[in-house]
Amino acid sequence: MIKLNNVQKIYDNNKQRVTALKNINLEIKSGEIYGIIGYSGAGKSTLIRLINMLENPTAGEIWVNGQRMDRLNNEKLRLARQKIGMIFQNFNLLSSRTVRQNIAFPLEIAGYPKEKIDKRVSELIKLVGLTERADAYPSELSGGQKQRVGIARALANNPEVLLSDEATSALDPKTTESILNLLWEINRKFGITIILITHEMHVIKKICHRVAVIDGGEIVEEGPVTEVFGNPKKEITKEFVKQVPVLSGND
Amino acid sequence: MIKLNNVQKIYDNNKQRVTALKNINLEIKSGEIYGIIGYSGAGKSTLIRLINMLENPTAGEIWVNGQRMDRLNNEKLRLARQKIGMIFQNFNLLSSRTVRQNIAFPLEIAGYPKEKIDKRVSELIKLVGLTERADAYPSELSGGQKQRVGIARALANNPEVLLSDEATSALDPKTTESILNLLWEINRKFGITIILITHEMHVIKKICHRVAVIDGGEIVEEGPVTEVFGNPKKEITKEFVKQVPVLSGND
Amino acid sequence: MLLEYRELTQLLEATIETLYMLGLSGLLTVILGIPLGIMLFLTDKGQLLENSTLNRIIGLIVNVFRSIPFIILIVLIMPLTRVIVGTTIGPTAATVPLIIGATPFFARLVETALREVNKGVVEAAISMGANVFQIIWKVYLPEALPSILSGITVTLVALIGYSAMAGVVGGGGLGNMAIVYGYQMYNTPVMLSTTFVILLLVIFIQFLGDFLARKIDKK
Amino acid sequence: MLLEYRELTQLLEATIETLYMLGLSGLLTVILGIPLGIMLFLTDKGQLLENSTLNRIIGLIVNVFRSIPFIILIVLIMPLTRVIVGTTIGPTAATVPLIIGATPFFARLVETALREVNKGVVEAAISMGANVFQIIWKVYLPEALPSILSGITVTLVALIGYSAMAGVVGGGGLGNMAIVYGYQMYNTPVMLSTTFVILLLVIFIQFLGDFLARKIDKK
Amino acid sequence: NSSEVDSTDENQETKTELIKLKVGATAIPHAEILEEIKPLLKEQGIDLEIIVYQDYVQPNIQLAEGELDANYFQHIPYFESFTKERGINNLTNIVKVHLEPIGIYSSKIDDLSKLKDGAYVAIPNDPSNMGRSLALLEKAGLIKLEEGVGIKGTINDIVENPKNLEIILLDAAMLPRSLDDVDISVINTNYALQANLNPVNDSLFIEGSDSPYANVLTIRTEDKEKESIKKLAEILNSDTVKQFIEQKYNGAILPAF
Ligand SMILES: Nc1ncnc2c1ncn2[C@@H]1O[C@H](COP(=O)(O)OP(=O)(O)OP(=O)(O)O)[C@@H](O)[C@H]1O
Ligand SMILES: Nc1ncnc2c1ncn2[C@@H]1O[C@H](COP(=O)(O)OP(=O)(O)OP(=O)(O)O)[C@@H](O)[C@H]1O
Ligand SMILES: [Mg+2]
Ligand SMILES: [Mg+2]
Repeated sequence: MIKLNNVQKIYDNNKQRVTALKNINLEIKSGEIYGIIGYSGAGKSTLIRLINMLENPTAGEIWVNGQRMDRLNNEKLRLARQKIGMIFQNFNLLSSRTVRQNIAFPLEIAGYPKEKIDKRVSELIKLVGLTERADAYPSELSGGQKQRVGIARALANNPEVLLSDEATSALDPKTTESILNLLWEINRKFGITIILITHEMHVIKKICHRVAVIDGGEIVEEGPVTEVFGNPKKEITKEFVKQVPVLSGND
Repeated sequence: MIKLNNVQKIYDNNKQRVTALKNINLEIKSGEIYGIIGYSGAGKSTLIRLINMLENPTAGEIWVNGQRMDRLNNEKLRLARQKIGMIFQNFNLLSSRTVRQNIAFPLEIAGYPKEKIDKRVSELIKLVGLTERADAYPSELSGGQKQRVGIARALANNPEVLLSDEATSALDPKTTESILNLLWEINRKFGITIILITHEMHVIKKICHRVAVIDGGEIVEEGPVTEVFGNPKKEITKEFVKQVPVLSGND
Repeated sequence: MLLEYRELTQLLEATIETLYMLGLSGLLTVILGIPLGIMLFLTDKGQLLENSTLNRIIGLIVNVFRSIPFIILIVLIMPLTRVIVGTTIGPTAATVPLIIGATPFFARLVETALREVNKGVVEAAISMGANVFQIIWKVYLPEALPSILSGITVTLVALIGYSAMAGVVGGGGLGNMAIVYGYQMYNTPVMLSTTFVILLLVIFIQFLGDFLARKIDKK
Repeated sequence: MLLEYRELTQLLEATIETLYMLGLSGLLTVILGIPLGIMLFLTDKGQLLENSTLNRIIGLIVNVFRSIPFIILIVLIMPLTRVIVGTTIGPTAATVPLIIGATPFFARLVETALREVNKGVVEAAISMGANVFQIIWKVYLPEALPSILSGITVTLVALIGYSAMAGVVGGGGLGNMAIVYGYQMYNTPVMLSTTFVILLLVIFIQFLGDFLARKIDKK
Repeated sequence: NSSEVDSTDENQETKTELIKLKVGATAIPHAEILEEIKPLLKEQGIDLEIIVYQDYVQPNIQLAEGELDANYFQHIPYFESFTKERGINNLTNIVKVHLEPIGIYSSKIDDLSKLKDGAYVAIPNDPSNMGRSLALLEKAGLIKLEEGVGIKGTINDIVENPKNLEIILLDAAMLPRSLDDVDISVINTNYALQANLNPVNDSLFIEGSDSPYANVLTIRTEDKEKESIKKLAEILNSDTVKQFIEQKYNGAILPAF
């Protein structure tokens, strides 16, 4: 489904060259929930932004659904992107639109009729528990509420792939739990592929099939969660696993 | 040190009235690390924004360090604020300043001489592990890097009170750990009072002395962490404590 | 400040002429300036339709029309004016150079407004597979609307100023009345009263612009 | 497009006059317009120095000076010009009405630019106990700088346009040369060559403005 | 009193079909004079529309191109050089109406002989008045222009300037307003009058009645025989107009017929 071959990403702005990713090789199967962990600045966000081509790779190939993303023309890329939902680390909500209108946004873009949009939006608002704040603008929302709008928006158009960049970081445990359940359910029911960056190991534990550990722009360890977490090889992976005392018992 | 008497906060923007906080009574002692937990939208951010008067209370009294904050004149309020550091949920870094310059900002405001600023800033940059990115602008940073700049900035001027709104939400476990150690150390060494909003129960467990649980704009449970977590009374508290399987063993 | 009856009716007439010129040229300036500003912005380096040749061409055209002194502009585009309006004198004819003079100016303000739109929000739209038209229509314009509105206000006020020169082609209006009957004829009451009416107009436009911009701003 | 030698030296002289008027009035417009724009913005509802009376007074003053047709403005402020410059004629004297005409305009652009500054960043500065001066100097201005720079560019170009009218008080300059020697005397080479020099000037200003704005923009 | 005239106009308009004449003019005195004869023309079945210009180029161009039926704003030398320069050959001027002598004024000196070396001299900046003013300065013996430049003279044509006069070009209407800033100004009579200067008493030097600068009514040559144009010309040279000019302008503007 998703395949990265020898992908490299260098940010170069005169002053400083930052090699955010070097030689990434990755394969994610359709219907998988794939976790990505790593230290702050390791290159996780960059990696998932490459998948829908929000960043251009400096080198390498990016395949999604049999299409070479970095070679598509604008029109085809656009259509490919309509099938990829994304939850941004910093929400990126339209400040001029209410909660309801923000969630409606991808549906408008995909050209759904008004009634269908209304119905789907109401459904999603309920799902993320924002019924009471449906007509508020982003500037009037709490951090977690914004994040939930971002989640609802990413799911609105029933994407085939969901890229989630710390989607639950601003959420309390209970809301996190319900969002995870939601993702898990969608994954089971519709076979949606999910790529998930998180700092919460229990999230990986709870819903991911496989996990990759990124360090300094490289994938240093990768595999099924049970394997990687159960028998971490690299120092960094051990470091992460250590933070999940729940692991030993709860799985 | 910090005392809130019958504080109420209503957001009223024609369309909708939101009662974010109702009848809050709270006392935090000097040198305490005070945790605040609650569901998304419960009123946590609003509460700490009242303490340094970024929001005006609709009713009630706010005391910090013996001063009635909501009655201070501009000048006195300004001076009082210089002793209160704040880490924002969404960072609020100056986009026109580099990491280094952002951290120097509160020191410039407090009027420190240049050399002293430079020294302190370098110290802080090292402390939060951003030495390599010291001259990058916020738009070139990863989420967690921005958050670390926010943390360093809040600590720069050696505040007496630190208000922290989900300061580690975008950080990986290891970095979180090191930041928590940092806060804990500062608290021990300098007796700084810390108010901490977090969704990670292990953070509360690890460094907080007392904790308050907010639900629907009210404090529903409050007390020493061991008490509240060890013997939660309200349903919501139980809900939260449930998410910390580490608790039973690790404390 | 005493006006004769004749001067009063003249003032009324001039007010109507100004409102007419302002309305027509303002409307068309906005209609033409927004797409022009969008093109200026979007073809720039690093933007959606990056195209340095096109950007330079549009930029040059815009700059050319901003460079020509207004009176000379009136003269130079007379053939065009005649084709469009059928005549080169009168208030309607005066709107053609007004529009051509104000559009590039307004386009620059639109460009500046669009530059301030949060890049993350545009990225979100891109990630959803929005086409360029949708991104303009559903992201850039609504998000920049408060600034664009301020730009419209500034442009309308500038148009009132330009329209004072419309007298050159018999466009009439308040500014022309102030200059010809007030300044050239040394009639201070006329000079002050016309200026006063212009002031009322400016205050009204500014008030409306501010009101709408504030109402629309949800940031 | 052939100019006589005499016309060439005149063109050079006019260019120098324009540069002089533009430099002087541009500088002072920026120096005066920024604080005025800041005051307009900060005294507005919900802002740091909220003060509706002051806001209305400043707004009124700004609007008054934007309302007066430029030639009338020249006449009305003659006493002031004489006090400041010592005479009411010549290029230096012409800068006084240029400044007074352009400052309110620029102040509105500054106001718009400041309105776009991220509120959260201002809040951060407030929470650190910054005083109003520091917030202006260290937050509003640097954060709005790219937009303010665009505003300066637009204002300078507008000033070139206005300065064409400086001929009224013997200010000379390119615009005046284009009008008097080109348009009125029907000397097409003069008209085109002066317009061309103005165009070069506009392109240069725009290029510099864009370059700096882009360089400075770190968002 | 004009309001009364207006109201009777309206009554007539409903009765007879009026012939419309569009005449371009500058504000003073041309438009005023035309305004004065409007009712007279109406009696003759002509509806006069006066278009007031700030500018000296457009009235001729608009007339040549048929946007106007006549114009009344210029003197003969200007007309001639303008039409020659632009190759306009379908215009004629048919009647002289009035003469506005241009004069030298000062608020600093009372005699031209007291003019200091390097003194400031302000003259109008529009080409027609500029040339005329320079000619006047030459006539007053202050400067010398290149042979034969006539009305087309600009400051570039000054060949001798014994007193090193500093010539400053100002908008014609600005000249009286800036008298205090210069030593002498060359001011058109209309502006002098409006600024409460008396051309007869206050001028240091003024054009004589031999001035060639009579203001004329200009039309397209093909309309020469048109009834309405003839009537307009006739009335412009009538006693009514003569009296009006003499009374209203007090000798500063002279009838030229
Ligand atoms: N400016 C505002 N106008 C209107 N309502 C607001 C505004 N700011 C916050 N609110 C509302 O007040 C309530 C409390 O918000 P607050 O930001 O304090 O929540 P929180 O506990 O910090 O939540 P989170 O964990 O999601 O950050 C929310 O329902 C929010 O929508
Ligand atoms: N536009 C940019 N210009 C320069 N460097 C950048 C840019 N964007 C990101 N970087 C750098 O690239 C590296 C990887 O960034 P990335 O955002 O992928 O990290 P991350 O793994 O998502 O971190 P976090 O967990 O903190 O969000 C970081 O060092 C960051 O500073
Ligand atoms: Mg990231
Ligand atoms: Mg919050």
